[in-house]
Amino acid sequence: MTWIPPLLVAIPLLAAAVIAGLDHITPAPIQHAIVLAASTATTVLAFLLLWSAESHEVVHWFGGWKPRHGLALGVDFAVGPLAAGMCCVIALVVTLALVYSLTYLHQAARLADALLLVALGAMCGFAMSGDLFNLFVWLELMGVSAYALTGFLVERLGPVQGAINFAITASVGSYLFAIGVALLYARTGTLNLAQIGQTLSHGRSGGLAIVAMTLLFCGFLVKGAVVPFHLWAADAYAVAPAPVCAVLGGVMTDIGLIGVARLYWTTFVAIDPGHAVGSVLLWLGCVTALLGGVMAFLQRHLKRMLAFSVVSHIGVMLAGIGLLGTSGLAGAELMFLAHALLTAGLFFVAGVLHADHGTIDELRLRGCGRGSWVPAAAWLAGTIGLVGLPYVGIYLGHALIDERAPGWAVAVLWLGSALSGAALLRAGARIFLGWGDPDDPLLGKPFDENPHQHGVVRPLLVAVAVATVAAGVVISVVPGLGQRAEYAATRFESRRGYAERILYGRPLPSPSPLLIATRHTSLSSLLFGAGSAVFAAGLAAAGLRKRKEIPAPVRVLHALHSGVVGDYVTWVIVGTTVTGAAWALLLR
Amino acid sequence: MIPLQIVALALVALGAPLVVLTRDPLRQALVNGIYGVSLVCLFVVLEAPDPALSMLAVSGIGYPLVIVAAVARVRARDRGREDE
Amino acid sequence: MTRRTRVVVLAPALVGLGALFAWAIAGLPAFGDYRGPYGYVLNRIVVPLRHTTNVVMGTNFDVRGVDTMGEEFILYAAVVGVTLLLREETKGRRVERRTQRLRSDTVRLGGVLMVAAGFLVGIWLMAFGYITPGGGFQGGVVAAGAILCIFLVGSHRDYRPFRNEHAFDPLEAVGTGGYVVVGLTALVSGSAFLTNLFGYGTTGTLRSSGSIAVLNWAAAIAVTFAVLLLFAEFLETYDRPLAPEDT
Amino acid sequence: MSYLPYAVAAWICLVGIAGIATSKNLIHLAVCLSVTQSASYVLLLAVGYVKHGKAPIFVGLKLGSKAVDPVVQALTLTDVVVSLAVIGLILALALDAHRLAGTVDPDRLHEAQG
Repeated sequence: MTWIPPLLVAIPLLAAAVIAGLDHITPAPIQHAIVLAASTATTVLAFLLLWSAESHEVVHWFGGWKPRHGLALGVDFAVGPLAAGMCCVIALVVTLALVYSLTYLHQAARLADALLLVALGAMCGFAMSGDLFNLFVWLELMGVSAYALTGFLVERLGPVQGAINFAITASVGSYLFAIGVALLYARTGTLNLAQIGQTLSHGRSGGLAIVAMTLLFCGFLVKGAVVPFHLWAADAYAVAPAPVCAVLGGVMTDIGLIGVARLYWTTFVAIDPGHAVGSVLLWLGCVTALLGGVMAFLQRHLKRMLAFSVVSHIGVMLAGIGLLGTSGLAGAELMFLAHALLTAGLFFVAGVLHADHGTIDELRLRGCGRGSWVPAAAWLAGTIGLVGLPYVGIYLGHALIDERAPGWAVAVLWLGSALSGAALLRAGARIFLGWGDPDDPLLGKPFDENPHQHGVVRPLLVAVAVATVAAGVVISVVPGLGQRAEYAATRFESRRGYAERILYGRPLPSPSPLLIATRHTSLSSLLFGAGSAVFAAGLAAAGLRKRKEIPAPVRVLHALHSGVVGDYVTWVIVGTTVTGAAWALLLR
Repeated sequence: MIPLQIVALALVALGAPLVVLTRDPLRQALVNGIYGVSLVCLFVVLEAPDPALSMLAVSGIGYPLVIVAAVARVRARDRGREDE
Repeated sequence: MTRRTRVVVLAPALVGLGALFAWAIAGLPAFGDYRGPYGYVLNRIVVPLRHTTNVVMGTNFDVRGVDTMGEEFILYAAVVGVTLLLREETKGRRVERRTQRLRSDTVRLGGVLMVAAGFLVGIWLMAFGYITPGGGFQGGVVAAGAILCIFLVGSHRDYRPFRNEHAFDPLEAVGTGGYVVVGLTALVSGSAFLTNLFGYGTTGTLRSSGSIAVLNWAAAIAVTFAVLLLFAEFLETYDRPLAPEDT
Repeated sequence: MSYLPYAVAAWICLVGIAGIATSKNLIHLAVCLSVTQSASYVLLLAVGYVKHGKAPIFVGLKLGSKAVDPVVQALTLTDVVVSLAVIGLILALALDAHRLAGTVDPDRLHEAQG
């Protein structure tokens, strides 16, 4: 099955080239058929890859340049169950988004489809790559397609500004990443992750490796929208068309985190005997979860609210990765599955609302959704899934993260989920039930809206939204998924096993048969999950009431998200310096 | 380290702030072109003819064309707005 | 933040980043003291294994060929993106157009000569890329620049036949997609993706290097038309009539 | 002295970032971005340089003689293409912003915030 990994990249990219190249020549139905066939084929192959990666790492050396005497020559894709699972979700979400965009996007829609396919190929490549510079190439490729997709609606300033902020901030991040690549290459003389890890594990590395790690991780964290690198995310996700948002918010943001985990467990674990790297990641994760939740609560624009909810869940996942243990990583993985589907589904519902009413402003939509029961149910289900009610949606992932996290972190992370869930519940109550005051200065000023969508096939949009949300809601109760996630995490964490497999082709010990049962969680997680749901409901109810005065801290928070790209770049540099200094102190 | 390399490095080190400090975009396009040439020189003395050629192509043809076209567009529209 | 606050926040952060850089640099091997092994190994094996004399191109199109595939698609995605983003700017470009004729035949002749010379240099760079310095990207940019010279020294009308994305889009797709197709061919024949399949030929001649040559040409086509389309999009925005004075 | 090239790369990077953060014009900013990126070219090529080494092109150069690292040169080539792609996109966005807001000053675009 070593032939599958390159196909996950080659099929979507080739299809993208064909689509854009034949834009003026072939009729639209044929174009649609090519697009959907390519993304469906990619999805099917991803699942096939997941199945075959179960017992051993699937390794593909491009050009047949296999390592000689443990020396990597070419570029490899090394796929374990975790990477394969990522590819499955990515391909699934992109396919759903492409189906959704069939009738949702009109002008220049083929170009958008081509860019979505390019993004799909790039994300799969990123998830599978075992080569440092190759990661940079896929990172840039998904960036370039994402910047253009964000600015898709060029008739409005909002999308253009969102795309500008995204493009510039993310580019600065990836140039820092490139410098990190050069530094690490100078130290180790190789670009293969397994071999870099081998080299770093011998001898002292000193400041060079720590600084290189800082630059590489911060490059990923910019893409991953972690505080304080997250500022571009809300601007970008608020303005892109709904299917594009589903891909960017659902899967592309999380890609940055998988980069962090991959780099840590293949290379930097070698310079981190005391696991000190993790505490900084845990802190960043907690701050991100909390700030994302608070900011989500302060929004009236649904997609902007969802963007901040993405930020808050990114924080939880980063904290899970930062625990540097099996259950934390498995939890992050399960959260990714549920969060990707639920977030994409909620963006789809927001797209339906926009198609119905021409606005996605919570206050303007007040009461507009009365009677549309199917979108209402999808919104409610998605929200509950994101709050983490026991055994619904993200709960299982969250609970696995709890197992190893210190008590204060558990509380903070649940609070973050509850806050963003409260925001979504409040919006749902206002829109679909017409509750609450029609105005609230706490939520800031109204936004310029994207133009009204015409000619959409509403049942199709609703069906895609419902299917996506439904798939996300059941993640926590799929029998055997929890055990498989833990097994995937164990495989992912074994630096030696990975290096032996990649560089010398040695097989891994075959896994013991995995249970097919629902993974049970601790009592405290159950309490936290239920508590978070109750708290979110209460907060949502409180949030429906209008406030007369805006508290000063809220004003500061609104002011920090200034929409000015110079500020964003400044915060990226501040964040890089501070995390670098923290790691310098901890690891030296 | 041979003297030529030091000279090329010095040119690059001086060129970068000059590009950044030139606030007028059209003039900056010109300064950036000169900076590009200094990078080309550096690449040549670092025994990297391939990157030097591609830098030459990009900074001699690529950047100037897109930058000048963008600046011209912006200025033309500014003039148009003033006239109205 | 006001600009002043931003500078106040940024300055210490930049100093800190500089300190981090300094710390990293202190751990680097001294300049000129490259230790390898990756580069040394490739310098040893690529020429005998692939019969290409330019190891950089051998690395780009063979050993790390998949990076270059990604790179072609970055350019491709940028062109698609620019077309997407400038669609409002270039709207109605075929409706009205300034037609200014060239004033002198000498300028025209000079222009044609320049175009021809540039184009030849571009082709030469592409053709010998895997033997001497050069290659698909550099040649492509130069060739595209030469074709655009027709616009710069000539009139829009002379340039117009070249500006037809209905012809350029497929050509660019042929180059970019062709790269993937070469890779897939190897995969279908049972080898790894992008395996060098064709005969390697005699070292130092145009018929050496196997699929490196093919990929080099695919990249050359892709880059030429990508750059041409990119420039054309920008020049079209300039070309579009704007204010009353223009129309 | 043997660390001069690395220091120059770091200097370019910092200067470019300062330019990006304080820029008043998106076109100017895009160029600053390309300056920042040029730091990575300089660093890559400096890191792969071998004293008294020749370019890794074996025409008239005996196989096995001292040559500089070809890998960093291949990486630099890819990097240069990336920079052209990104600058093209940002300039296109700048033109859109100018059409819609009448300015290319990033500080004066006030649509997305809060």
